[in-house]
Amino acid sequence: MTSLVVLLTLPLVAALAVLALPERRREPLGLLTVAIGLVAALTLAASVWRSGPVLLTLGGWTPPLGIALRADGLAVALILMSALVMSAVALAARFEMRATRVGPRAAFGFWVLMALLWGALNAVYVSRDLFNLYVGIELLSLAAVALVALSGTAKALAAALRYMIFALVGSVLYLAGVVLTYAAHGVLDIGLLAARMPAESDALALGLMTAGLLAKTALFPFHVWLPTAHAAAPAPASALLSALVPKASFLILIRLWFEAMPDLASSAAVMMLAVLGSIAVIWGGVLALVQSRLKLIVAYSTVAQLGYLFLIFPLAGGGGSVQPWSAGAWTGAMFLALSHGLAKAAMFLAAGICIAAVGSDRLGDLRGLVRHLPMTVAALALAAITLAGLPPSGGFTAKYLLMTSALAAGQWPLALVLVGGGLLAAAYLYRPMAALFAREARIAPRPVPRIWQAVPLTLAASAILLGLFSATPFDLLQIGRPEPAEEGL
Amino acid sequence: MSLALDLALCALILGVSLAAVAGAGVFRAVIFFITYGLFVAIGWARLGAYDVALAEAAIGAGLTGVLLLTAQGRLRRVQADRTERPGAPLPAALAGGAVTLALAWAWFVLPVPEAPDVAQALPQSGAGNPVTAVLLNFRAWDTLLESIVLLAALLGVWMLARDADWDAPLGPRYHARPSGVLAYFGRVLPPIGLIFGVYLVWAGTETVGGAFQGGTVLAGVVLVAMMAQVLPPPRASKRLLRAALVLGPGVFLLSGLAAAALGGSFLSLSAALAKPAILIIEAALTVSIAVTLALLVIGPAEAPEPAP
Amino acid sequence: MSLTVFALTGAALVGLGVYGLLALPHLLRRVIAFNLTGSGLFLFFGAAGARGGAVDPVPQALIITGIVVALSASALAVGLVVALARSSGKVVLPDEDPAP
Amino acid sequence: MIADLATYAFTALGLVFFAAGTVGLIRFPDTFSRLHALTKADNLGLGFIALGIAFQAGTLAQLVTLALIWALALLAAGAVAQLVARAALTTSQEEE
Amino acid sequence: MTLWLHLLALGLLATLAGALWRVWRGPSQADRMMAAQLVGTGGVGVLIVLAALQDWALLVVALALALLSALAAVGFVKTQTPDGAGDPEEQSARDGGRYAPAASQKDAAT
Repeated sequence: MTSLVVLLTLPLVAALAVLALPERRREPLGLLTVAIGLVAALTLAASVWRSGPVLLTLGGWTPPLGIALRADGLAVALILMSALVMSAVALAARFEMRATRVGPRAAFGFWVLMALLWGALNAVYVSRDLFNLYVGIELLSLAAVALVALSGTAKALAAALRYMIFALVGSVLYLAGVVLTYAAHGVLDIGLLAARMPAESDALALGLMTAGLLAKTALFPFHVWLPTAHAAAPAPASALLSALVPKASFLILIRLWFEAMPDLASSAAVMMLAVLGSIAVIWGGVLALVQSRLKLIVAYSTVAQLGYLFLIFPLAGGGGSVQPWSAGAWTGAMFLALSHGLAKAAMFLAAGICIAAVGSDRLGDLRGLVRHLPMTVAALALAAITLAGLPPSGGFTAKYLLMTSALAAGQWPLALVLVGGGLLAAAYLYRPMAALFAREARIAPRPVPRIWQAVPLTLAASAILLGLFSATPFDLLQIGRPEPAEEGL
Repeated sequence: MSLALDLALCALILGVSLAAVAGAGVFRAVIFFITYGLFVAIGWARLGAYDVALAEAAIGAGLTGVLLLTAQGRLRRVQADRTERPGAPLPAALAGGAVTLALAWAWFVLPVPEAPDVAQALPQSGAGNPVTAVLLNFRAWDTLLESIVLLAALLGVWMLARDADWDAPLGPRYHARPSGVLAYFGRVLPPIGLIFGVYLVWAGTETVGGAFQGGTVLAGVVLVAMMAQVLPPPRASKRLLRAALVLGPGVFLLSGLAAAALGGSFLSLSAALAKPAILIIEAALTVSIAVTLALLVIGPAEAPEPAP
Repeated sequence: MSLTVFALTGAALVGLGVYGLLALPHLLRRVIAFNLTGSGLFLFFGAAGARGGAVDPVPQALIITGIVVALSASALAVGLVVALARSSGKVVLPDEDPAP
Repeated sequence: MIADLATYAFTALGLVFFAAGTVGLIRFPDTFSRLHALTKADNLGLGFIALGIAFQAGTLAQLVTLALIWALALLAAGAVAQLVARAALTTSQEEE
Repeated sequence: MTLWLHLLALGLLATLAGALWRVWRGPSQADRMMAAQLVGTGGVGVLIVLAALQDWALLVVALALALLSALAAVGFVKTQTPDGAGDPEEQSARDGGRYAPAASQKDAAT
């Protein structure tokens, strides 16, 4: 429980401290914060592993009056993944800022916004209160929009504004659902909602909340803001935005559909989500295929990868009915969220290294970089293996689980999407790889410190390790898993 | 009779909002939005939600209005391209209409649920005003995060400064004739506002008022003082300013952590200490909210414009 | 009856705001539309919270939190609009262009 | 009873002033005469309404608050009218 | 009395609707701003009436509104000056030319 409180408050305290303390304390403070956060995340994971979900009623007031938090296996897995990504980003940001000579404005802003983003993520992962989740994702969205605008170019500002508009529409729709839920039931707690008397307006409330969260998760057709926004941010910020931010709103969707109102998941509704996800997989992949800049390819790949996550809805809970394959699909999607987070952060950090080395991320300018930056290229290659779902990566485990459950469920179109998405990913990731491994180099790169290069490599390697040692995370994800998917194993 | 009043009020609210959305010209839209905030505040008064009426009067009719007005002035000054591309009216109208119809339908089928029993827990909360008890005690985590949201927005606004301007004072360089009406107004209003803001916080634990309302009123008079050149624009790097920004969330966080360290739950307030604790937290929050809101409206650091 | 009037007004405001948020090209007007949506939603919520005879304080507290959050978002959005106008001279978003 | 009568009389007077101000605002031909009509009317209108309502007030605090509201409105309206009039004088007003 | 207060509030709202017509028509920005100011004052009046009708606590809301009603107008006159930060009185006091007073020159020098 102590570690949970630490994880909730540490990033916020760090943000306040960076604001209040003089500049020279900033970097040591940032690194100390991520170190403590990593330790706290491991402690919390160990505690959940040993003795089940950790509960916390804030202020000692139980719902419906107060707000309850609950760290289950899924929340803890995301917390741990976020702490890893945050640590990597903090390390890489130090080098990045020196290499790109970031001014005092952006350097200051980055540390504060990163801490705020982290605080928001941890708050969302464990919250059980629909309105508290609203405040959490608002904090997340504002920090994320500010990170997109950090570079200050007209392009970045336009991208940030487009993101902002989608975020505003999303928060209004989500809030409308929350309002209807409270107006009908007088409770906001997810656990209490699961035990509610169903009301006629519940389907509308769930629909509004879902629509809002889809806009924030950038599911097709709400994806248009994502690629430009993620590509416009500085590379460490892009890593946070792509790897972590969409996972928060996706997690709320999971909480709503599987825990708060599982009885409302009609087969048509869950199929709709899966169809949108499938289109996102294909469309994001096709658009990634035609990009000529590394960061845009990686950003469009996020659109595609987020699409996979939505296959969970028909496979793991359609109509609230429990099927033998539910557990596999559920765990598979969560594995995908985790391994995508690690691999995508690695890719953006590696892209940042490439930009620092050759001053551009155009594929043509990256030619032959493998000889100068072997570690970075290795990181990109390992991350690509995960994203394409090739063995032995975490992405492979995820897709394997999803595939077997899709076939068991007789949903062969979804299985086709999984195969097609994998092929597309292999195709769009082949192009940067081909450029990086080219024989001739176009630009003589500047040297990049090896420690910096080791950061994305570590992240990408951990995405592979997630596949090699999948038993432990697999079991961790089962702790406190919502009922409908539980009995199928 | 009472219904006629509410009908007239709602007709005005709808008319004004329609004018703000559909009327040509941004300035007109902004002015209609300012009057909109006022009518909605009256609406909250009619609904018996006095704390919300106060918040809406201070924020909706006051701060948001001046935020939009100054922004509109800035846009005109940089002579931004005003060509208005047609949007996507039909799909947008369909979406808007669908949302309205859905909510209207929901209103008639919503059951009346049993609300959480605030009254029963109120004696242990340390506040006589149930809204304050919910904000500062029962749902303190929301309020803490909300004060951080304000800070995140301010950080985001600060990041919009140009790199060369980062060390410059925040916002435009407001000036006024030292003996003029504006300067006089800027000197007379702040003391009254200060007393009223402090009163709102003090009284807010028992009756209408609270940290957010008090902070907003204070932010309003700070803005008037800055525009009247009574208060100089601060630099973002100023230590005192930074301290004022983190004071509220900091005190809130530390008191929550102290409760956890002393064996309670995170953010818990023991019934004996709750009243003074809420007052201290609210006082600290008010300072931070006032400064944050005023600086949000003032905008990012700007080098002074060269004299024309 | 009065509550119904306020609730329906709120519902209409939400729809009007959603329309404005999607259809109006001028970015400052979109911010205004967002604020209309938010406050319409709160009006609906407030009316719903007043149905049980006594006014439920929880919606009031949530609404105050929501108003402050909406103001924060508006301030950042307005700042972005002004910054975009300063650096590109535009008050509308550049065309959607997903192609490379 | 007398207090009620005073309330009726003063508030009615206040309403008349508000109405007059609005009529002036609508009917007068140019910006400056509109400004002129308006500031007088709404200050007096609010003053009479506050005065009328004061006869219903029960405590001293309410009376003081009513007086303060009127004083603040007077101060704000006076300053604003002067400033807006000057602004209208010194800038070429574009139609918008 | 209750009936009269209701009528009074209704009457005030009706005059405010008239003022809104001027906000719509303009034609100058100053016209719209001043009409909005009248709406603000009228709104304070409505709240005072509602205070007597419903709950005297509403006087606090009316006070907040009266205190902040000038905020928007002050912001407006700022935007009407040449540099967007001035005071209309400065310009009528000087014969055009320089608007930047001593304070902002000092700032520019530092």
